[in-house]
Amino acid sequence: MIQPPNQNIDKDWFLEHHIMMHRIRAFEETAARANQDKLVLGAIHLSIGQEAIASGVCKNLMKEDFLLSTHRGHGHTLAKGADPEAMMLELLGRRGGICKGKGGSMHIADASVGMLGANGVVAANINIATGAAHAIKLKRETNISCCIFGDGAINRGPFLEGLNWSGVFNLPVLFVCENNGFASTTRTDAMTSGEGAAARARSMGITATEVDGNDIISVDEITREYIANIRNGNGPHLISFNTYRLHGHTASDPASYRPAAEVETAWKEDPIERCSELLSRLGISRKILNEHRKIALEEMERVYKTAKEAPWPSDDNAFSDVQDLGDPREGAF
Amino acid sequence: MIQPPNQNIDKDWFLEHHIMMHRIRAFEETAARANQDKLVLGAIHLSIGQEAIASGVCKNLMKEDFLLSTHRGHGHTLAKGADPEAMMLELLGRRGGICKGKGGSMHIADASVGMLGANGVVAANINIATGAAHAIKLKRETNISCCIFGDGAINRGPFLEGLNWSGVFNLPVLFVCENNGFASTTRTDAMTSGEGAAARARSMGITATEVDGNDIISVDEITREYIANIRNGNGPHLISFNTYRLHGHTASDPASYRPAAEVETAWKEDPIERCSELLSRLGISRKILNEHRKIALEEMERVYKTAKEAPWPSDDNAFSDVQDLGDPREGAF
Amino acid sequence: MVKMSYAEAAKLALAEEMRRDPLVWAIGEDLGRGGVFGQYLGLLDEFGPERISDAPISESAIMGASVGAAMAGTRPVVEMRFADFALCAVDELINQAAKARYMLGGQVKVPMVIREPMGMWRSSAAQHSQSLESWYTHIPGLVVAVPSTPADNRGLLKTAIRSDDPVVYLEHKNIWGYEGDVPEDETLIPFGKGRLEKEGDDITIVSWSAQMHIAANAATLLQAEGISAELIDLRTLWPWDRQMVFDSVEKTGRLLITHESVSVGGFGAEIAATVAEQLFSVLKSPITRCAAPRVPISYAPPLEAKIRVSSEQIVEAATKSVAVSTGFK
Amino acid sequence: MVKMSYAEAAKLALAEEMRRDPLVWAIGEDLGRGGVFGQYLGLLDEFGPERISDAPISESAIMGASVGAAMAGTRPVVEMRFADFALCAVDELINQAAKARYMLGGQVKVPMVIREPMGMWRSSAAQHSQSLESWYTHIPGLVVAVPSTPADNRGLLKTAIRSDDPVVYLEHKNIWGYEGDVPEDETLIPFGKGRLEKEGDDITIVSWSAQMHIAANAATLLQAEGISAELIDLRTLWPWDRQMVFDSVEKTGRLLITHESVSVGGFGAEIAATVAEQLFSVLKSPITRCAAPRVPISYAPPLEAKIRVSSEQIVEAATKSVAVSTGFK
Ligand SMILES: Cc1ncc(C[n+]2csc(CCOP(=O)(O)OP(=O)(O)O)c2C)c(N)n1
Ligand SMILES: Cc1ncc(C[n+]2csc(CCOP(=O)(O)OP(=O)(O)O)c2C)c(N)n1
Ligand SMILES: [Mg+2]
Ligand SMILES: [Mg+2]
Repeated sequence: MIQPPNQNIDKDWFLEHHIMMHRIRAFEETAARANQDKLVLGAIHLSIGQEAIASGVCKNLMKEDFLLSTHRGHGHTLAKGADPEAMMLELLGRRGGICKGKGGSMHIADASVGMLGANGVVAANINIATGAAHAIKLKRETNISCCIFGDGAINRGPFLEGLNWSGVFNLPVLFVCENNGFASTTRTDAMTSGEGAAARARSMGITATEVDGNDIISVDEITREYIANIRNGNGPHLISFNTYRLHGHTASDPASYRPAAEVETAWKEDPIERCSELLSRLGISRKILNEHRKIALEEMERVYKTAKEAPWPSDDNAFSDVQDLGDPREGAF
Repeated sequence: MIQPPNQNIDKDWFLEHHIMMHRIRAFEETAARANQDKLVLGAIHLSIGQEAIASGVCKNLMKEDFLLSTHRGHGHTLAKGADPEAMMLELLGRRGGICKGKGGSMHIADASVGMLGANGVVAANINIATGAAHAIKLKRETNISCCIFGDGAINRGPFLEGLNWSGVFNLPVLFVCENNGFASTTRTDAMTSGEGAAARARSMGITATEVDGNDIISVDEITREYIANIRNGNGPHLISFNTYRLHGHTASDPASYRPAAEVETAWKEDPIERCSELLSRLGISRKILNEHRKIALEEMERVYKTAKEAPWPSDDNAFSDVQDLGDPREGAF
Repeated sequence: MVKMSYAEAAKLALAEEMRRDPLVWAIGEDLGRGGVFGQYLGLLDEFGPERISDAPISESAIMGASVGAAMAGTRPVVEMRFADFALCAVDELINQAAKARYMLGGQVKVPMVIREPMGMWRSSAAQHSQSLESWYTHIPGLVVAVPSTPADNRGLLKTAIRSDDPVVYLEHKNIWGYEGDVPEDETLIPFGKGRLEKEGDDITIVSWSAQMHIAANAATLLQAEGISAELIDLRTLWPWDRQMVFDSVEKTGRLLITHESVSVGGFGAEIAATVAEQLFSVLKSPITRCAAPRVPISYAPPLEAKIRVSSEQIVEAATKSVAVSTGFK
Repeated sequence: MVKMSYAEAAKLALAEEMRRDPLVWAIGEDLGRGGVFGQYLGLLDEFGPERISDAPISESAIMGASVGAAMAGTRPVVEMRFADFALCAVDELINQAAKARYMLGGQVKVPMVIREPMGMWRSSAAQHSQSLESWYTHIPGLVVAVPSTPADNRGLLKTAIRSDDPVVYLEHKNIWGYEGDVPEDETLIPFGKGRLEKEGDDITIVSWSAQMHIAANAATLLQAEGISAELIDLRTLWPWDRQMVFDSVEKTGRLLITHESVSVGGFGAEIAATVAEQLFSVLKSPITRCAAPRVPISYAPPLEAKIRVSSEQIVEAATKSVAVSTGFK
């Protein structure tokens, strides 16, 4: 449900959210098109419908904060400040790709803005993010670590091990569960016993809550509150955001295993439209709001064009960044 | 605390518990001696102080029920009905050992009574026991599966994965946590965030409770109740038994990392003495009760003597039971 | 003979075995929908959700519960989705499944099949492309199958399901759609028997899985150059058909092994070492390995291409091998 | 030179590196008590519980959190307690630590040392005795160290800690107490440089880790029989000192590789295959491997003995190798 308009809300802040959500949406739509054009090389997972989480969480992170994400990580990466062109180049495996064409969508990262990687292994980043927080504590630094993962990830062991660890060492880490109802083609609740991420976190002594993840205000508020707590040394926190994966598991998945009506209903809770509605009630003109989408689409169109026209990376790249031992071909065949 | 005498208690039943607990204690003491005599080959982990759990749980299992245990599994194995002589032969690596000298203490098993193995890997048996329960369900059989593990095991991923799994598939499995305060030389609570096994289980939708594990009546009662529930198709349950590891982590560990006073206090809650006390209040003479210990010690003394005098297994045994492919040496060097 | 794809052949094998033995069941993520590669499509309808069972994303439990279910008398077919994800369940496979029978002195058996789709496929990069067959050959207690054709996939999967020991069953993702003739009757293919894909006199080429097809192409190219290569598809790496390889090398005097996985520590080394030891005096030229460099698998096609072993590389290496005349003979 | 044990040498190395670099820290179960083998004894007092940190029994988190902590600028030394338990954290090591630098196009490095005490030791049976060094050599991105002496343990551990890449550091449980001379100064030992343990002319023996001592004993026995063996301790398996091995085999014309781990798919095969390929015409007799049979490790001493590779076996194989005259030369 749309929140009642609240005149205390910082409009500029939410306008920025609105812009970011549109940029993410446009990036994803463009990536989907690139996928249809058969220019994306591996599987890509779109976050359409989940933009409020990416924007709401990441806007409350500082550049120095670490972010670890999932296979569905484009939105998080963009919201953390990465350059969409370098990202699109990576998806297309072209020169200038943010991982030099070695990673693709599932390993997208931008360490220069603290984004330490998507991950192709479900739940693997939970421990990695926890460890990054451990490093922060050891170094007596003031940044925090944030890990975003899906509702399917809570059934893997690392969820328990990482959360327990973060509690034992009282680490500055924010766990964010995107509870989008699905793990691949299976409904997550069919494979999950109990109440889900927040209940499990609490059982491990970790402050946790469940929030509407399609409401940018709620996302922003709870994240800000939890992050402040974490920065104050109050240890790890978890937020489980309820949302819905509006598209298929991958960009090629028609997701015909769910009723059209369900998806239609879910679209009514589109987080971007809800944010537009909110802002228009706060007096922002629809024209300005529509402009955001237009600008975002233009930006991503340019990005796509650049990426399409970019050359392949030099194939020597295959042999660099392996380890500090010189050319891995030497003596290796 | 000793329970008030209750005339409704089935004395014979608890006399059997008393006998079994003494047999376990005597087996462990004898194994400790064998260890001092340097006749035990690998590390052994004694369950002295935890006998009420072994006896209380296993007496409520049928022979057809599966049991999976830990590195600290002698008591469970005995209580499930294994022959102590074959077990002692195994600890000493002699001919006639229950695993033909291939396993030793950490892999002790007696499949003929449903005991499918101790395990050298902490928490590994949680999934294995869950899977045995899964097989029972698939085969529409009426037995159940029971898994005993330590409080340290709840920090490993398989604890989460196995419990969630058992809930999702509504499996007939009883999880038993021996909360003995230590994981090796470290206090478990220092490395555990939150309330422990039962809370974690409940967060995964699994009925769970915490019980005094040194009180044979409580152990017996709760186990009986839970097992009845499980047999009735009410899915997995977990019991966390509070107890104390009276000896070191291994039989060679003096456990000097804990204050003598703490251990002394813990001895006051010796489950066997508490059981004797109960039975004597119920009118069983101390003479009979003391006899139980004497008989048990004699039994294990005989067992030890036989084991000491037994020959080594034939070294050909090294090459059998690998897989159904003939002699593994053929073509394997 | 019936024409069908590698995926269909596997599905047929599984369906046949499930019909034959009610204790056979399959478990893995998204199996109800037919599996990630459609290799289970339609089986849910026939066998129901208990025997074609979805699983949580819990690789340790998928593997570990299957160990227990195998010990307790059923025959689980475990779907790991990608071989890479099986790395989330290595304790369960190596410390438990492979060793339980031995550690317990033969009191239990662990009849399970662990299906791990492996290999490079559509730019799936470093965490979705690995081939780790050599790891499994190193572990006592495991059988390792690496079928390359529809017929082999049917026949070996059936044997694997009937095996009383854990079988690591590595299907290659890139050949799910590969079509071939499959016998009408339920021919079982025993472990440890290679398949002579092509006879030849000048050099023996040994391969397996998808790489076999690249090797077959190389053999054709070599033929055009007047080099007659004998091509052996091992089909299983443990046990492996030493006799077939020995017989062939005795004839050709030359050996080239090619696999998609990393060369260093790969199973090619085992074959090379064995042949070098057993048939030393028969060899006319050094044994050659054509396998991947020791770098992670990349995403962009030109980079990926550098890591793949091509038919051309094999042709070049084989030609070089045949040209060498040691003068020993 | 100072005399100290293999365990003390490692402790010294760690302490030195922790003093030098405040970002070096160690994490593992029971480290505060000095580690299972006493290899951390006393370090807690000097460095405190944050830098000599206990861990929950959470192998995935021990490994995975260390990957994150390494990416975030610290240098974790990860104690896995037994190499076998590292099998509970294989995704974290193989899919994450080893590949992150590559997958992210060089944006991060993962400087961590993974200590895995390995090998047969006091009847510890199948789940506490494995040696899986060959697995790690097969994985791009990993360095693999297998020290056999106190001096090497100090020098290599220091190099490992300073490495910007993940190093699988395999100490052998059976030689913690082994004493030897260690240089007074902080000598770093580079990766990829073998150590010539003994010079000889008749046959080259290559080994590493605890097996090196068994091989050294064999070399002494061979000397008594008039056979002069050259013994190379590789010290690291990736990278490995091909040049030292090649030079030696060029001189002796014969090669025997011995390791404690299983022969099939072991690193001995890689060495044999490489030498057979590169130095084919130099070899006077077939390359021999003396390694473990493909069976799990047993508990009872007579069974365990069947699985260990003894000095006598090495002597027998080396004698046989030297006796062979191929007539090529
Ligand atoms: C360990 C592991 N198992 C399985 C997979 C295959 N897989 C990729 S995404 C996915 C579903 C993940 O669901 P969830 O965590 O809810 O994230 P979502 O896709 O909904 O964002 C699965 C099963 C994987 N990548 N890693
Ligand atoms: C995966 C794994 N990690 C570490 C160990 C080493 N280890 C053996 S027993 C033990 C302590 C286990 O504690 P707990 O589960 O509480 O059982 P208890 O010994 O108290 O009965 C540890 C850490 C192991 N065997 N397996
Ligand atoms: Mg989801
Ligand atoms: Mg305990």
